[in-house]
Amino acid sequence: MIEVLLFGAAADRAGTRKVRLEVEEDSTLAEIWPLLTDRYPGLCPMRDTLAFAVNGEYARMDGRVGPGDEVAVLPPVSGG
Amino acid sequence: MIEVLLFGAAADRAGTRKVRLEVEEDSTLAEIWPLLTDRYPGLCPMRDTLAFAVNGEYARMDGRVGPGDEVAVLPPVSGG
Amino acid sequence: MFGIVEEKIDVGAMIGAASRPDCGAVCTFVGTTRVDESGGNSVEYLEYEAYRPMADRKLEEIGAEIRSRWDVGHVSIVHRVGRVDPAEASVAIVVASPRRGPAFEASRYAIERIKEIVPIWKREVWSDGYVWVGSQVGTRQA
Amino acid sequence: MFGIVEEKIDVGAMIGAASRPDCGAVCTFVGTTRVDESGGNSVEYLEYEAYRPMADRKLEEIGAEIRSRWDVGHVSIVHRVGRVDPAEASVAIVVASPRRGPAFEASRYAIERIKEIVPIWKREVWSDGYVWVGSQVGTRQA
Repeated sequence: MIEVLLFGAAADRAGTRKVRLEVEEDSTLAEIWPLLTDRYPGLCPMRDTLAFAVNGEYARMDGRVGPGDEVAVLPPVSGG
Repeated sequence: MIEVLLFGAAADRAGTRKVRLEVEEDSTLAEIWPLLTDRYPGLCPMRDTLAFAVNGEYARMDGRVGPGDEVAVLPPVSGG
Repeated sequence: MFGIVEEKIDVGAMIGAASRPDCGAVCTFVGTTRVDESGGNSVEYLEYEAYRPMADRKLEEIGAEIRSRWDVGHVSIVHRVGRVDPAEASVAIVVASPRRGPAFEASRYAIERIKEIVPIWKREVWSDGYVWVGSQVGTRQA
Repeated sequence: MFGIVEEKIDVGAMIGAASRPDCGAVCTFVGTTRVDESGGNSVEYLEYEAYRPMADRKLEEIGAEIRSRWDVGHVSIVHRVGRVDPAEASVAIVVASPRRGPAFEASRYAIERIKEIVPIWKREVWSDGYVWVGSQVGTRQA
């Protein structure tokens, strides 16, 4: 199990702020993305604008993710 | 009569902050300077660092000064 | 001091805490809610959310970047979340340095970096719906 | 608000007065007394004097220059005279603008202009005498 947190416009599009997903040991973010969009197709058009974090640090799509990790889906930041 | 105000290091060097001088109608600052340094020779070495104001506005050495005017002797400003 | 806060930001207190005898300059940047208008509608307030604790950590990282680049005596960065009404502060950056150049440069750097790397999002709540800034997703008709 | 004051500067109140719904950025510069040290001696305080009302008028002029160069919603500049102890503010500049660039640029401009055209002088009072900054005249042995 991993926990996926969604923020801002991504939470809006998914209609949720948190989802738990069953993933294999040693998955990648690239493999997790289709699991998310299967469940929340509204996220799909945002793909190119999103960044991701694993356990609180920015990660690339080939970044490793396994059970127990926290993944965050981050729309373009707009603080300030 | 004009009133000459001295500030900062110039007041220090002259040992006074205010002096009244008898001047002709239509004098210039250039003509007033020797009257000042005659009385306060300590000012003389500061000459090249000083600016002057007549009635509260910066003035050049050929600026006109006459009875009733206020002249200010301004060392390099150091606000901030 | 670095971090996300939920209450109003006390900028005067932050400047007081930054004032030190070894520094001659304090530069402060405050971002406030601006009321934009368009087509008869206007922004009523901004609503911010953050991914914590990553956001706190990224603010600290910006502080560390500043200390590595400039001679500064004090840096603090605070960002508010939740509803921020017009003219209220969403973010405050305070930098004290011995001389003024670094204080100006570092505070400008901090706000630019916040807009690049800190996981904080705002939506503009208008009289006719809201929009997530940067994503253009929301309930307003464009 | 522009002018010379004799009392402590309340920077928090100045920022509060600058915060407006049509502006999204407030940049504040505060100059403070820095304790320099040299040869076992140190600065105990600064003492400022000004030529009034010319100094007040020059501060207003700087405000007018800023309004003619940048899109700003608020500018205020206050300079204190008399004794200013370590870490206390001698000058505060607050600029609010719709966007952040002008607020930073204008507040930097203001402090540079103050140092060029406003008839204010400071002397550093050291443990072993004083010196007029800029003139190097005083009672300290160099």
